[in-house]
Amino acid sequence: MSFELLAVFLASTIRLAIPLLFAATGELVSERAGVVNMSVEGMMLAGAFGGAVGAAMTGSPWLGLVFAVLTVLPIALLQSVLTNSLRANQIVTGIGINILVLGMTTLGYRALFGARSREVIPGFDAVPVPGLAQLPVLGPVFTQIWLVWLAFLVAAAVGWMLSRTGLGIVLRGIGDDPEAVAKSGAPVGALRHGAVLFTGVMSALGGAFLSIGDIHTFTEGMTNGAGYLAIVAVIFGNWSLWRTVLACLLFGAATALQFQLPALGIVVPNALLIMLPYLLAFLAVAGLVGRQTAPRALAQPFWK
Amino acid sequence: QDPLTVGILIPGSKSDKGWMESGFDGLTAAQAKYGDQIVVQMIENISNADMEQALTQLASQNALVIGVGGQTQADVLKVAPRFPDVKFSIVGGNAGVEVANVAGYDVKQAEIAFVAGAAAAMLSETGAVSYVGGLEIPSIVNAGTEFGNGARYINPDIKYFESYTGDFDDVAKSKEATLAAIAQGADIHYHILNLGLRGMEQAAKESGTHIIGSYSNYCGTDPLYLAYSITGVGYQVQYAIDEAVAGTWVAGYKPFGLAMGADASDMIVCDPTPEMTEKLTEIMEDIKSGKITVLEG
Amino acid sequence: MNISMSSPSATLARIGPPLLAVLAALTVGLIVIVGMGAALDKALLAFWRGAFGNGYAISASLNRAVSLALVGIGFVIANRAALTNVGGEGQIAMGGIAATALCLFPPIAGLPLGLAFVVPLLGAALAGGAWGGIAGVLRTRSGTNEVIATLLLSFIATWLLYWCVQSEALLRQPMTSSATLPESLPIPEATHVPLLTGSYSSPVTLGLPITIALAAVAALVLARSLFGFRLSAVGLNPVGAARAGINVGGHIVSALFIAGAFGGLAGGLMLQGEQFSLKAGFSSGYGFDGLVVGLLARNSITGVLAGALLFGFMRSGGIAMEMGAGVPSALVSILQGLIVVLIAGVAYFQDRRSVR
Amino acid sequence: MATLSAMKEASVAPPPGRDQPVPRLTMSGVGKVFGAFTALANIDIAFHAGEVHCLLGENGAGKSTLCNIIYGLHSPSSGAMVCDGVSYAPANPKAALASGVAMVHQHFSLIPELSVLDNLLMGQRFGRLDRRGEAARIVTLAETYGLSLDPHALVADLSVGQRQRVEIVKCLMHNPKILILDEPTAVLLPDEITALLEICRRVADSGSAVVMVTHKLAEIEAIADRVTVLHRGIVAARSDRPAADMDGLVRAMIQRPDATGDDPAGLAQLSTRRHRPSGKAADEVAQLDGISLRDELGIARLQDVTLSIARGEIVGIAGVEGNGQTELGNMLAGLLHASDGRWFVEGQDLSKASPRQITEAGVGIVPEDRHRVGAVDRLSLADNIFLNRMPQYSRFGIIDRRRQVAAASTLAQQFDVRAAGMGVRFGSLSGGNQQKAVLARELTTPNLRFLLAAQPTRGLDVGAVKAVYSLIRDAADTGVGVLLISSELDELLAVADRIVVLYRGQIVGECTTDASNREQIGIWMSGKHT
Ligand SMILES: Nc1ncnc2c1ncn2[C@@H]1O[C@H](COP(=O)(O)OP(=O)(O)OP(=O)(O)O)[C@@H](O)[C@H]1O
Ligand SMILES: Nc1ncnc2c1ncn2[C@@H]1O[C@H](COP(=O)(O)OP(=O)(O)OP(=O)(O)O)[C@@H](O)[C@H]1O
Ligand SMILES: [Mg+2]
Ligand SMILES: [Mg+2]
Repeated sequence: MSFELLAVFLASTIRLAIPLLFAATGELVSERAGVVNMSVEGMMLAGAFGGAVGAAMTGSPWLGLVFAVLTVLPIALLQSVLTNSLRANQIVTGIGINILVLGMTTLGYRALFGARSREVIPGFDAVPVPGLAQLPVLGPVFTQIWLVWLAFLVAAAVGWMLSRTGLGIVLRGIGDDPEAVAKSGAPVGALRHGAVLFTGVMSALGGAFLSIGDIHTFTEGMTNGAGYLAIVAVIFGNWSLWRTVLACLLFGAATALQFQLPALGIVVPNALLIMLPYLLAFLAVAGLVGRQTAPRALAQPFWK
Repeated sequence: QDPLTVGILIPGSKSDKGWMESGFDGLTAAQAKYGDQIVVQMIENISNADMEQALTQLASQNALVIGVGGQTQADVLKVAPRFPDVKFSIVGGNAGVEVANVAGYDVKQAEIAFVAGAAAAMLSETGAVSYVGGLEIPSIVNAGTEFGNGARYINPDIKYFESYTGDFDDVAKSKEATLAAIAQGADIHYHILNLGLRGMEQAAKESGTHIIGSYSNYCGTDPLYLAYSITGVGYQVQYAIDEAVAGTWVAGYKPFGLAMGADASDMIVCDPTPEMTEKLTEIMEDIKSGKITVLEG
Repeated sequence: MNISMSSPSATLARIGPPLLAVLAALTVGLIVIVGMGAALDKALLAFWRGAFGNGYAISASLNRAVSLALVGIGFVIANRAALTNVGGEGQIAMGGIAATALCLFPPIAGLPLGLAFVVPLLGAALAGGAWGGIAGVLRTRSGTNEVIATLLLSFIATWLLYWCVQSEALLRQPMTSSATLPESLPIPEATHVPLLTGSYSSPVTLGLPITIALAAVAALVLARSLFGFRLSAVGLNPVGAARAGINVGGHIVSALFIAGAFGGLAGGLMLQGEQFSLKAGFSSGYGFDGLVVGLLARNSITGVLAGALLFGFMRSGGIAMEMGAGVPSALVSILQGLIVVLIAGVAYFQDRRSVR
Repeated sequence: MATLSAMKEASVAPPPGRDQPVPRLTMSGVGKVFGAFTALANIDIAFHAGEVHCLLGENGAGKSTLCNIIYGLHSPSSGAMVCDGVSYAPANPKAALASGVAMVHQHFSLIPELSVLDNLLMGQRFGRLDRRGEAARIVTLAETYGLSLDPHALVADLSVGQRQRVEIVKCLMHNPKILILDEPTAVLLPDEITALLEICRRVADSGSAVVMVTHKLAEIEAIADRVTVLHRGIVAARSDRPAADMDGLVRAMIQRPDATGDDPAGLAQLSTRRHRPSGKAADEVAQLDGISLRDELGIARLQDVTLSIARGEIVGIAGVEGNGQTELGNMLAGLLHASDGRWFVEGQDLSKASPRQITEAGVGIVPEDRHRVGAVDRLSLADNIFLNRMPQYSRFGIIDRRRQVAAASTLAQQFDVRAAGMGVRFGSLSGGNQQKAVLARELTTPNLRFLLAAQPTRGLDVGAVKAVYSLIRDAADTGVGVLLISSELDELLAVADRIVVLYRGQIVGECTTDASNREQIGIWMSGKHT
């Protein structure tokens, strides 16, 4: 692999990993608090859609981003009320929301963009990081849209929050034993709601990254399983933040390899590369790679 | 006289900037041409398991049913015998269609890909060109191969990169595939993609490279595009309707390609030099005459 | 499960909420149709015609309902042991792969007495069952959450299928011309699941009676059999069940195996009854829709059948509505999603009493 | 128990306000209704500054419910509370903590996955934590009460006693005016109990009110300034001089509806047995041979337990709870396997047998945990009566409901299980009827030769207790060997033929059921023989 190619590969890995990273960071917080959001896929799609609509309507990707979050919040709220207030089955409601959002965005896209599909949607542009982007080989890696750096920043902040703050302790406690935390006086229900809403915001950013960050367009069902992959990254990351970040990067690399390997003349079935993340995660939960320790109360409703 | 009833099945999204949209454009053109002489029913975005039912419903209410894309072929062949009075046209159909009421129109994308390759080689400033295909299936792979052959026909030393994203509609992957080629010097990109094209556009825009479009005319409207090939998907839709309205519709396999004229298959460079035009015309003639042989597809 | 739950008012309490949810969702559907500016009467007429207009429409809906019902029945059976099988999509895919491989294995097509289509169907069920069973084994061996395992296995199977149709070494048809799509060879006629009517104008396959029979068996097994009783015990209290001499691990594996086998059979029927060649995207989301049907049914097999019919006909109607009235069939997704969300939500009011 | 009694005298200064009590918290007319069930009715009670106030009462009397109301976990259905002169109605534990009420729960509320420090800081503040500073502060606080703890240890790695210390420190961090401890000693070793009581005294001496729930009279004697006895949700007795009033308190606590005299349950009748086991070796039904068992953390729960039970003999296992009884019961039920040693019934080695094989060998099991092990609450009574014997009522895999319900109904009658019908949920039966149903199943185990009954009368009223023991004794009279595990020494003395005492997983003593052995048994149980 030549150095240029390596740099492109790294840059590509990062770009493909960022939507996952946003969503997985959000989902990690929620799962540490004991709530699985299968709806990450739907929330990302809604974020991509909201971002595109907002940017197209206002002409500003910044407002698009705001729009993305505003679009997803009601969906996250729905998920949260269903799982945390009504204690509905988390898996099933998540899948239901995904079906719902796919239908709504498809319909909405046709209603709003149908006639003018060629219009370019305003989006964020890549900006070189002063200094770093001039590096000889790795330069291209540091020419990215700012959302990329935000993703890493938020991930770091979440890592700090989980390990170093009182909020982090309580969230982790809720994921293991919500009853015990409730006895300590912390508002378990409110915190679980908050965790799901946070997942919503992060998924919105991940989705918006796809539509108005990486590519300035929206296509029907454009997340194409990225939300599920984010959940898989959390599982493969063994519910630890830095491992989840690594998992996202690894999954990004597996996808990026699909375009690097042909250039190197290496033949690996595409299907295998696409399957790789799921396969790795499966081997991990099967106990064949290390020991998995999911939060004890994961996916269990909390009855006060 | 009763209007002709036309049912059209577009398996993907009719606004995909690619094959499907091109087919839809053909339909729109025919509607403009015939006004209320034709009545159209359309359905898009159909999954594999629902295709047969959609075709059956179209066939039961229309005199002419058009399937836009080879992926409809298997189901058309299944449905057609049940509706002997309905005419079926498959846009992007292939040899081997031998049902009495089915016509298969072969788009011959490889031919024009060869010409596109030649154009790309002439337009390239870096001596490197690239191609991104969706599914890694023969017709798409053959088009890629011929694009490379065409480029080498002009410049034997040209660097050529091709890759396949496994999905005509995946924008992120086609962007990354294009960026990988750009990193190795490619400055002109050709493609057989649908929605995925938007990813390629984004990559080209970010890197200041250019695209040869493969379905629609972008000359003058989008500086990213230096040229485009006419693949004739829309033309075939129109062709099917024309023939049916005129009462001259016939079943069977029909190759389109360069031999059917400029509406079916052509290569347009937006700002050509006279030499370019001359060379491209020469190549197209040579393909028609068999002096240059290209792969099927 | 609860013997005392059979009075008319109890029955109403059971089916009332799902019914209301469906009605509410349909109302939203009407509002959307009007909101999109389509003519309501035209849209409804198209919907009606598409769903019930002719023998073909009905048959296609029934065939689709068969696939959904099978996945749904499997879901309910696993759910009896308190297991959530979300891997229907992958189990369908594995069934499709196995059925294709067997149908294309020359000696099979030559089998007499209908075995030519029965053997691949059994193979499909077995393959789907194995795929579900893996999750069961993991659950008993290392306590792996079956939701996570079946979901991951589902993705793996989906891409395995993609691989199978992409690689000539596997199931892809030989690439004789540029026309060869990435799909398997068409399966031989002898391996097709026979049509009940004998005519492709109303192509209901033998899958329908098979499914009805299996549904009856499943209902009987769940309500009256020793096995069903043990599944309940395992689901309600694994420790108590173990003390009572019930092989808890064995029942968990069996429950997920059976759920998978139903999914696999659905895959076999989809391949041998309708599609006839294996393609990427073969399962078409029926695994998730079937899971939803299973959920809607709230553990009743009759409910599964009702839900499967509802979804089966709804999609047919949706396709027709798009053609006839220009209302995108994505509306059907919206309705399905709404129904799931509403039903999962109202479940709270039904379950509140029975928890703790 | 000597240490416990000594401690009371050691408490130097009389609690402040002993003469003019300063009420920290008063409850008046407090009641709590769960659905149709009245857990507490019209409770009037005051907790004073400087006192250790014990709540006494049998299982289900409503003690925990009372504590939970004070701590804001339940809201009372009726009545009012006043805390330090102001009306007090905490909406949740946070509000209770803010008013100076802290509680150590009957079931620990620590999260084993987290460190001691994280558990202690849980829910206190959401912002950034100064871990080092907090740790130092906590160690200092703990030391002022004579407690030592390692703030960085993982709770999962701590012993039960250490965990409880963490719970207490967690309360002390709030500097509580009222400290509630719900059965804090149930799981402690004797030394740990002594230490705990000392802490309670210190907290009280600092001016707080300590409310402690317990079943253990020795503890009351040692520590209580005042006692309130709850019985079935009402105050049954109070005392300001508990040590002197002990007999009356006990009577109030265990009064059964048909209570008479010193033997309220009338168990004495049961001890006159028609057949006494011969005690010959040839008559052995079951043997435990050098059984040792470690839990998943590798901690020894049973050590070299060797025991044999003869035909018709009832062997009682006495011991403070948590000394290996649960593990012994689960092992005999086939839910755990011994790490060492073997056990036999009629010579058949069952050490590695599955629950089903154990049942087939003629072993009946009445488990300690009825809801988790003995039954499936959400199945019907009929299903639970035949939980392990459904094949008898099925043909070709299909259950013959009519035959099953008929048979269940016969058995229910025979064992006096009272229920609205065979189809009612097992979980909706009262405790006594649930237990009789389990006995009906286990005592009719085909070819029954050995019966394990673990805590068979827990939570039962007197009528039910008597019925259960009659059933067990009748079984023994037909030649079944019985191993009876109970924490009720009186019941063991009345029903068993022989008593062995389990202490820290080991058999530390064995004697007959002669009443004169009671003191010796107490010494063995307390581990003071060493
Ligand atoms: N949330 C609840 N819902 C219904 N009934 C309850 C609830 N909590 C307690 N009860 C019932 O209230 C009664 C009193 O329970 P409580 O836990 O206060 O007893 P306790 O005196 O603490 O007994 P133990 O010594 O076993 O701890 C019991 O019959 C119990 O079953
Ligand atoms: N945790 C609980 N949740 C709901 N209901 C409960 C709970 N605990 C007890 N009950 C109900 O309260 C009633 C009394 O229960 P309990 O077990 O205390 O019976 P009991 O009066 O002690 O009977 P018995 O004398 O047979 O032991 C039962 O009918 C039961 O349905
Ligand atoms: Mg209690
Ligand atoms: Mg009771």
